[in-house]
Parts: sequence; C-alpha cells; structure tokens
Amino acid sequence: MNAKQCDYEAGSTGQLNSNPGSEVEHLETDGESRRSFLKKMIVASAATAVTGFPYTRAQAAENPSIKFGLLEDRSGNFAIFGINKWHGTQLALKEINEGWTLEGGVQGPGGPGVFAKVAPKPPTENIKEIVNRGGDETKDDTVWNEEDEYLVKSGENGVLGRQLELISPDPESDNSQFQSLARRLILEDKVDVIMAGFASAEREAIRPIMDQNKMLYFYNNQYEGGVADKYTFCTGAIPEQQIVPVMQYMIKNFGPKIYTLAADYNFGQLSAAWTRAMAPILSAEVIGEEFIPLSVSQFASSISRIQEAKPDWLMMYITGQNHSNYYPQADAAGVKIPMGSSINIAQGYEHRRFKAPALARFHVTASYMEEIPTPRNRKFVERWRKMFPDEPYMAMEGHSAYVATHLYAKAVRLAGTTDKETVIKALESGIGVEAPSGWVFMDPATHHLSQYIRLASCNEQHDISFVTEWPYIEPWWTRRLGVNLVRHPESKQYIPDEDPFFKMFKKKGKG
Amino acid sequence: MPTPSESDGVVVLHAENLTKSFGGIRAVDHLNLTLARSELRCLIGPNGAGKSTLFGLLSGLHRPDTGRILFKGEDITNLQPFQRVRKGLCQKFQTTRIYRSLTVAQNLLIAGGTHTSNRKKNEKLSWALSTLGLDSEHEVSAGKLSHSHQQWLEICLALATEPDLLLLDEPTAGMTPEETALTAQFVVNLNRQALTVLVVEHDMAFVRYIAQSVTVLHYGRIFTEGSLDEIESNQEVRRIYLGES
Amino acid sequence: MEREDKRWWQVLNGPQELGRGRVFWCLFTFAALGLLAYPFVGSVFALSNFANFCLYVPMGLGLALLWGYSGVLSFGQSAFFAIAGYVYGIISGNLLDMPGGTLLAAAGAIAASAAIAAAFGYFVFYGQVSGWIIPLLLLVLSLILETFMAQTAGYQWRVGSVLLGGYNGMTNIPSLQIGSSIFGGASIGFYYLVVSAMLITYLGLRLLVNSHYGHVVTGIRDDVERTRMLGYNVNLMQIQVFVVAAALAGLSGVLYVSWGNYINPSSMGLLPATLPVIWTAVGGRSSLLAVLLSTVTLRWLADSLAVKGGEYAFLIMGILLLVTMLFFPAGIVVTLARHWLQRKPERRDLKKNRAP
Amino acid sequence: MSLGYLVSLLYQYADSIAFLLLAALGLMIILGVVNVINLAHGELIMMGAYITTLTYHRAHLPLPLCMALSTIGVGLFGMLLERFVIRRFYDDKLGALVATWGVSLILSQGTLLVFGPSLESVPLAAWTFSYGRYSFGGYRLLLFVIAIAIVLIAWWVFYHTRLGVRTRATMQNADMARALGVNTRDIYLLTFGVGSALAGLTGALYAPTTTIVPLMGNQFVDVAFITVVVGGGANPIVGALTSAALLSLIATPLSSTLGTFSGRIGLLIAALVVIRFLPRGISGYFQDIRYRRMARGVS
Repeated sequence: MNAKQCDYEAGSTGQLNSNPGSEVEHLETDGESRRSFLKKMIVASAATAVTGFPYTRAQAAENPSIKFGLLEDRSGNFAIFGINKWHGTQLALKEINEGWTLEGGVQGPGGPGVFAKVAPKPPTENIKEIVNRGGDETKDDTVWNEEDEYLVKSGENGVLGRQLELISPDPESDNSQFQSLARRLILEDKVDVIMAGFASAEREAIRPIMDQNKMLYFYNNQYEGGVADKYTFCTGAIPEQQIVPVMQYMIKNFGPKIYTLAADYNFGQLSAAWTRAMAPILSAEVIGEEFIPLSVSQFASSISRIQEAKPDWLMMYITGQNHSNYYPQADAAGVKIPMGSSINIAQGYEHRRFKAPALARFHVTASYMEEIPTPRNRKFVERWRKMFPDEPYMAMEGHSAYVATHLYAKAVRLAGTTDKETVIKALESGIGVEAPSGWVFMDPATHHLSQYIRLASCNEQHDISFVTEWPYIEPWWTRRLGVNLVRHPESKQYIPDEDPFFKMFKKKGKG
Repeated sequence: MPTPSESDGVVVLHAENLTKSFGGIRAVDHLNLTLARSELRCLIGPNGAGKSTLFGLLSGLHRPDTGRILFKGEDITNLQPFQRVRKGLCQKFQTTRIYRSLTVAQNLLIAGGTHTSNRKKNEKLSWALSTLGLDSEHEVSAGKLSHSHQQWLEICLALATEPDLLLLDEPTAGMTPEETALTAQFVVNLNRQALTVLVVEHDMAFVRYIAQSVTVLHYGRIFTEGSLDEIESNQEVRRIYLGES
Repeated sequence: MEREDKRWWQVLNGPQELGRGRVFWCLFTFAALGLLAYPFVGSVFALSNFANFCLYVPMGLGLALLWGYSGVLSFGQSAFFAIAGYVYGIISGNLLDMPGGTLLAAAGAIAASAAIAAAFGYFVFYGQVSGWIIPLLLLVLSLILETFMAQTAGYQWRVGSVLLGGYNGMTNIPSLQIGSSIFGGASIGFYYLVVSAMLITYLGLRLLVNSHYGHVVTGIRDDVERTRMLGYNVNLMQIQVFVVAAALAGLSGVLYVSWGNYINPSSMGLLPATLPVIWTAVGGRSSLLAVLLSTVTLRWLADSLAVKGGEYAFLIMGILLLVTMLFFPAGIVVTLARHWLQRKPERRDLKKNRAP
Repeated sequence: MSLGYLVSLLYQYADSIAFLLLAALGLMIILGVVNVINLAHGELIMMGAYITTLTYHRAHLPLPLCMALSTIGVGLFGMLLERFVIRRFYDDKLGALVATWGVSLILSQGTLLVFGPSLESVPLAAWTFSYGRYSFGGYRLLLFVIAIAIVLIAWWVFYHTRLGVRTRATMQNADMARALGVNTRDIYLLTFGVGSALAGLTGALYAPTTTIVPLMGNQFVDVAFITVVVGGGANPIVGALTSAALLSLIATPLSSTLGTFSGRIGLLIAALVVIRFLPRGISGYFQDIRYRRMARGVS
C-alpha cells in the first residue's frame, strides 16, 4: 500500500521489528520482551492478590472498554455455522467480563510437545517420520491429567480492569460485506481485535485488509491449512491434525482402498491432495476420487461410481447444505461403506439433522463435539445451554470461537496492554489454555493451535462415541516448509503444491 | 373532386407470386401486384382476405413462402424491415403504433432517423404537421392525443423517414366522418407531392373520396382491379365484399 | 461554436431524464461540490465507505440504461462486474513492474466485459428470443461462470504469474496506479476517482439518453416493431446498449477490486446478480438520477442494516423491493419526483429548452 | 460395460428426469398459462418441505398426509400470492420477475428468522434393491413414478376436461377467451395455485432426501430455470417432459463417466445451445412443426 494510506491507518507502537537487518539484535529484543511479559504477569497477579476485586471494579468503571470486533454470518448461506460461532464468542465474553478465565498461561519456551519451542528450526526430516510422530493415538487418560475445574477466577471483571465490548455486525455470508465491515471495525470503531469468517473465501477477502492495517485477526475455523501471516491466528483444526489421524484409523480398521468424495473448491481439492499424498505413507491407496461442484444436490451418479469402484472406505470432504443431501440419498440407495471425514458431523451436525441411520459408520476427527463425555465438557455444555437454550447443536467452530476469545483475553492480560504488536508477542510466547475439549497450545511459529483431537464414530442410532483420541497434535506442516512467523513475518497461504513431497502426488486429471 | 395525379408509368413496386401461410391458412396466395410511381392505390377486401399479411410481406415483417418483391427495380425480398425503410418503403400499422409515453416532439425526433442523413428540411413532414394541426402539440405526450391525432401522428412518423412508397393500413379506423374526410383530403394532397401511396381501407366513403384505382383481394388472391366505378358495378365484388347476393 | 455549446447543453438538459432547468443544475453543482469537499471533513473510514457505496453506481446506471431505457432486463450485470475484476487482477498481476500496467489492466478488463457482452448479445438479440429468457439465460451464464471459477484452486489454474484461486478468490490484486499515486481502498485519491467516475458516468449517460440515439433506444423499449419500421437496426442497437451496460458493470468491477484488492466467484452468485436489479427497481428504472440515488442509498442501507439490524437485512431488502414493485411500480424516487413536479407549474426555462 | 452398469445408468437417468420434472413442472405451467416467471418458485418448494417436516415432527401425522398438507398449503399460498401480488403485473412481465424475487427474499429470510438455520429431516424408509454390485433406492424410483404420473394427470386435465379447454383457450388468446365467456382471472388464479401446489409437492417429496434449511430452494431453481428455458412455455407439459428427458440424456452419461462437474457444465451448455437454435424452446419448436404440417394439409 502507498505511504499516503498508511498515514490514516491505525499506527502501532510496538515496533519490535524496526531493525530487520540484524538477526541477533532481533532475537535479543524478542527475548527481552518475553521476559518482561512474564514479569508483568507475576506483578499483575500479585497486585490482584493484594488489592482484590473492589479496586479493579472501580477501575473498570473509569476505563474505556476493550473493543472486540466479531464478524460471523448470521444470515445467508453460512448462518447455520456463523450463529453458533457468534454464540461461542458471546459466552466467552460474558465469562471474561464476569471475572472468569480458562486455566493456563505461558508454558515457558517450548511448552509441551516436541516442536513447540519458540522460534524452532523448521524440521527437515522425512515426512513419514513426522506423520508417525504427529499421530500416536491414545486412550490413556492418565497422560493428560484433566481437572474438572478449568474455568477459574481471573481476579478481575474484564481484562486489565476494562470490560470487553462486543461489536458484531452481520456480514451476511457476503465477501464484499466482510471487506467493508472489516474496514469499518478497524477505521471507524477502532477495535482492538477482530475475529471473523467461516469460509476460507471470507478469510482471504479480509486478510489483506488486516495486514494493511496491522490488525490482530483470529480465524476460528477448521480449514485447509497453510495460512502463514504475522497478524493472523488460526484456532481451528487443520489437515495434519484431522486428515492424517482419521486416515490412520480408517486404514487400520477397514482397509487400504480409499475413495475420495470432495467438494470442488479450495478446501475439497486441497484436502483431497492431502489424502492422495498421505495414502502411500500409510500403506494405502486412493482408488478413486470425485469432485462435486457446490451447487450439486443430487448424487445418483456419484453413488453408482462409488459402488463401481468398491472402496474399503470413503473419505468425505463434501461441504455445504447441498452436499449434505448425499447422506440420506446414499443411505436410501443402500450404500453401507464406512466413511471418514475432517468436517462433516463435527461442523454441521448432520447426525442431528438427518434421521438415523443416514450417517451410520461415519468417522470424523474433531477438535470438539458437543458429545465429548468428559465432566469438564458437560459443564461447558451446561453453561452454553443456559445462555442459549435454543442452540440446536454446539459444533466444533463454536468451540473454536469460544477458546479463541479466552485465549485473546489471556494474551492481553499477559501483555498488559491491548496494543496489537505487543499482544501478538504475548500470543507468540508459548501460551496455552485448558479448553473444554482439552489442553490447546498456540504454536508460536505457525500461529496455529496444537489441538486435542478425538475421533468420533457415529452408529446406526446416530449416537456418537469417541473411539480414540490424540491429545496433542501440532501444526507441523507449514513449519516443515520453513514457516516461522516469530523470525520471519510473512503473509501468504501455502498450498500443498508448494511442498515437494505433495508434488509427487498431483491430481492426474478431473474425474 | 380532385383529379388523379398523373403517374409517369415508372414501376415503384413489383411483387410477384407471393405466398404466405400461417398455421395452415394461406393468407396470401400466389399474388402479383405492381405499383407505378405517384400512384394512389386502394386495397380492399373482406375480413381475412390477406390485406394485412400482404402489407407485412411488403414491409418485411413476414418472409414470403414463395415469390419475390422488387422495389425501385431492386430485389428486396430478403432484406430486413429496417433496410427496406432505408430504401424508402415505410408502413403505418393497422393498430396505431406510436411511442405513447413520449411527447410528439420526441416521437418525431426518433422517426427523423440518422439514415436520412441529408440535413435539409423534410418539407412533406412540416407541411403534414401544420396541415394536421400537430405542430401545436409538440410537448404533449403522444398517448394523450385524441385518437385521430394519434393516427395522424403515425402517418407523420412514417413521413419523417422520407419514404418513396407509403403503406397505410386502415388510416381512418375509428374516426368520425369529418376526420375521415380530412384524412382523405390529406392523403390525396400527399399523393400529389409525388408520393406513391398504398392504402388498405374498409370505409367505402374514404375509398370513394381518394381512389384512383382499387384492387380487391379475396382469399389471398387479387380478385379484380380497376377504377372505383368499375369495382362498384362489378356484381361479383358486391357479392363477396358487400355480402349482397 | 457558441451555438454548438448551447445545443450540447440542450441535449444534457433534455426531457429523457428527471431534473431539468436552472434550479436542478444549481442543486446538482452544489451536490457535486459537496462531494468534492467531503474529504476535508469526513474521516478516512467514512471516505472509504462512501467510495464503496458509490463504486457500484456505474453498474446501476448501466442497468438503468439497459432495463429502464431499452427495456431489456439483465440478471447478469454482476457477472460482467466479476469478469472485469478477474481480468483486471490477471493483467495487473502480470504487469506489476510495468508503469501504467494497472491502467492497461483496467482498459483490458472493461474491454473483456464488453466483448463477452457483445458475443452473448449477438446470440440473444439476433436470435430474437423472448424478453423473459434473457434475464434467465444471463442468470444461468453467471452460475456457469461461478461453478467454473470455484474449482480453479491450485497451481494448474494460473495465468502467467497470477493464481485464479478457486472459491477462495484471487488475492493481492494491486490497486489502480497512475504515475506514482496509488488509488487504494482507503485513500482520498480513490474517493475522488470513484466520485468522478460516478459523475462522469451519470452525465455521459444523460447525454446519451437525450441524444437522438437515446430517443431511438427508448423507442425500441416502447415498440420494437414500430422502431424497426422507422428504419433502425434494432438488434444491433440492442447489442450496443447491452455492451455499454456491461462495460459500465466492468468499470464498477475494476473499481471494486482496486478498493478491496480481492475478487472471488461468489460475486457471480445468485444474490449479487439481483442486487443491481433491486437498486434500479427501487429508485425508478426510467431515471438515471433516481438509480444513482437509490444505488448509493441502498448500499448505505444494507451497510447500516448489517451493522445494526443483523439478520433482518435481507428481509428488509425483500420487503422494500416488493413494496416498491407493488405500490411504486415506476420506482420510489421517480414517483415522488413526478408527484412533486406535477404540483409545480412548469418553469419557463423548460419550455425554451424543448427538443426541436 | 456390464449389464449392471447399464441398469445403474438407467436408474440414474430416471432419477435425473424425476428431479428435473418435479423441480420445473410447476414453474413451467405458470409460465405457459399465466406468462409469468415466478422467481419465488424455489422458496415455494422450500415451504413445501418445511410444512412436511413441521407437521411430521410437531403434529406427528403420517408422512403421506404431511405431504398432502404441504401440497394444499403451498397451493393456497400460491393463490394468495397471485391475488395480491402477481395480478398487478400481468402487463409487466419483467416487473413480475422482480416482484417475485422480493417475495423469495422475504420467504427465505423470514424462514431463517422464525425456524432457525435448520430443521431435523424426515426419516425415510430404506427400501433398497440391488443388481450386480449396485444397489438402488426404492424411494427414488417412486419419485420417478410420481413425476410421470403427475405429467399424465396434467396432460389429461389439459386435454380432456372443460377446465383444460378453457385454460388452453386462455393460453392461446386471453382476449378471445374472455369474449367467449371464460373467466380468465379465475383461470390465472387457479393455474398459479396448481403451479404452486406442484412446487409444494416437490418440496414435500424431496424433504426426506435433503437438508431442511431456509435456502434449500436454490438447489432446485437453477436446474428448474434451465429446464424451463429449454422446454419453452408454448406447451408446459410437453415442454417439461421433453426438456427433462433431453437434459437428463445429456447430463447422466457425462456425470457418470466424467464426473459430476462435467455433467453440470454439460447441462448448462445444452441450455445455451438449445436457446440459440430454438429460441422458443422445444415445445415452441413442436408448435411450429405442427403448424407447418397443418399448412401442408391445407394446400
């Protein structure tokens, strides 16, 4: 953008990267600021202990509120997901403003996990090694000793003595509306953070605006992965956390012949590319794949092609309201092939919307589902239902929105300010929280969450059971490509074509 | 009684062997018609005789199934309607077709097209406008004109294209006898300014007033041709057309 | 020379548009000056937002010309808008280092929209299909394009160095640049660019519809056969008007990508396709000024509804559209203006300016 | 190519015909008789699905009764729509197009506000049968049978009842029909009701096989538009049947061999080609042929 424009845009004070020429100096600045965060946090908690609530409450009345911008679709095509996410954020904001926070905080450099160091070297190992390491399934509850109480008192109402004020216009599932509202939030409402978007298209529409204006942006959605952007934090699950685990499970339990049915757009195509590339590593084979345009709602020919190919199981990357018609139609046609997926059910609760047994034998790796049987999740569900009694289902993305909101509040408290560059540094300091789903950790290098992933299986009665779980899967793929946003701020979305390993498994052609 | 103007014998329009069918009905059936320059010809015939279809064929709204049309010696059978107009053949429709939502001035502006590129004054048109009293109604919306004025306006629109042959389809339909007489006089005077005119009309008073020669159409064919007196004395015509037996 | 000027002025002040005479032009000049002065008082966001409303005006005016003046309804203006956006993105992305590359891209983009409109128009208008088929066919065409563009993710879909981007859209499209000044979405330069595009389009179309050509176009709307029988190549003129409308939609598309640096296939979807129709219908399709006002107002309304009313926005738009069509078939602005003009005695200077 | 494959292809073909026919027939009858394109057609279908789903879940009525209720309910709604909206636009077809678009926005967004983003769908008895390695859904075949039955009933009403004669007279020349004592207003009202009822029935029939969401009508309207454009309004019944058969003939082998995307594009391109060569659609072309044959008969 031009210099003229920069004059208008919200300036920032945290010019930590003012001297990009010298790496050493850069790192020193980095370390310094992190130390000061830790110090601030300790001071802050001490202050709370001494002065107690009255002080902070009095302060809250005087202090201006923290402006929290949210763009979630409440009408249009994606309303079914957007309303859920909108509710998730509202719940979290209510809790924060009433003095609650999710347990957790800075875990020191590295946190749990092998790669979760601040500014690690990108791994250069063989991809098979990473895949194996990334996905050790477990059912051993003792590994992650979960407390029932994870929502704890923060010691103040709001953050830094300021209430969080939600500003949430409705972008109506319309990309240009997203753009103009994003500009409105930044330039007019002068918000401190923006969380926005369901579809990747919506994210891509506003991400350049966020970068131009140096606005802290959270994208709280499961997606095709690959975003590496200094100002963007993604709290949804990504392919390495979903596709690889579900494939491992399905191949082990049903067999090596995979048929992919994918929506014919970015998410479907890229996820299918993941499946194609991962299959040989997991000693399996994709014997057929089909891409369905988003407007298609009748699946007779797809069903017959599947029956002709006779796969052991189906990999489902179909999305949207038209595509979900596949399930009742396939069921009515007597297709009894097991299915694996990274989105359906967890995102759009098809198992609640369709009568059993349309989604029998369906398996999905999810970062969250309403049915998770842990005590802490039951409490979460209770709180949610109390606030939104009419909610049809609490889906994966609503949970992501909830967690992201708490994560942001935690980072602001840690930073001691709402200044974006400083909050970004706080988010990059190795911060984690106890989410209703389990422990999640913001990976500094990639700005994605290390997630607690469960594999949900849907039976003939559409009851959900969690057959296995992976308590800690890291966002390893973009790191493999050398992404390290702490050291090298950038702004792009990587696609599997850019990974030499994936290039070997390019799609041969349509159909 | 005006004297018929002399036609100089040069053929303006020559149609031969024209046939056109609609939905199984042969509206025009192997018809031949010749018009000389400066001729004023009336076309009569009972309902369904094919008069309007013939006009449609001449103006190009319909394509003939067989036959051809020569205009000023040129074959125009395959030309589009607008091309025929540019060659000097213009039609007034049976039901008045003017731009009702626009003013008279705008109507005339549209009609005075760019294809009549010479910027010299269209004298026939200004004469016609003043004769018919339309020049005082420039700013009136055409739809608000009286019925007769609408009919006259459409004739003026046709004149604005500077035609050599004017086709008038029932120009006095719905007019009072006075208006009919005025129209008749106007048409005759127009013809005197060396304009070939072909009129379809039911009103025998009108025909009697203007006709030099009359063509009778019946079942898509030319039944007979001649002067009005000849036609009126023809018993066969009386039988088919006037319903007398 | 002076005589020429006067005639030019007469044409501009012609009867084919609402608002004539000295008072109107004084008000118009006043409003235009107000727009030019706005940056001295408005905030950056207000400017950027207002520019966003106004950049759709050429598309709306194009549809007013097409539907209101020539009688052809189109649900395809958004497709031409998006085609221009994509072509602009492709050309400018490949000519990043060339000075004036974005201008070339803008010209190419508008030309591409116009060319596609010409090809489509040739099929439709020379085929003489019935009136209701054209909007439906254009809708179908938009949906084809949307379906096609949605599946262009990945490296194999790339023109030169620019990725088409599939459903997620084409990102990082450069803003228009003239010399060293860049017309980005939140710049004063862009505001002036959009406002001048809006005013020039309005005045240009006003000249067009009041010219002899414009009168003939109106004649085609009122009576195709009559106009044909007055010696006009109606089909050709319909194509010409269609192309002009598409080019104007293309202009809006170029301004849009320059504002947002982004375009994606859902710009050709069902809903965007109908928005220009709503603007045109609500304002009054028979007046350019009415469409200009309603486009800006409805964009503003949609924006305010999104900010305040949330999920009621579409409902309110639908009710507005239905009420307009039922009770103000000529459009709200046009109906009100006519009502007002009727009560006022005709001004003297109007009479002097009547058409020859 | 095995016999099983052929059977499967045939099944897909029947399935596709049923979908196109049911989606388009109501729209086409309204176009043919009333001469109005109803852009709210998809929302009428959505309404049918909603009535079925709601009566099934809340009133616990048997499914066929729910479907009958939807048909009647949407038909009545269509008549209200005709009486209070469409009637004003009989001399302004494009106006009707725009006004019905407004209706469609109101219906879909109103549904979202009232009933939320989605409803639980209606269960479907899983009658399946198989041939070779393929298995097929019985309900889909039932849909095909119903679609054909509706066409036959419509044809019978159209050609063998007094109402049909009056309707045809109105279609050919409304002024003349009025002069002959036909109440064309009633004919229009009734036709719009029947067309809407068919939309309601379509929604009801497809309710067990689709997601019940406010914008579900969109999946029907784009194919319905294509079918209507290809079929033409000259004779809605012949037009809908031939158009659905032709389009399915193009789309089914394409999607079956090259994938759904190709089938989709093929459908759209077929529409463009047909419109170029038969501007009045297939039924308009048939009408021309018939006239031409009559002409030959006379001579």
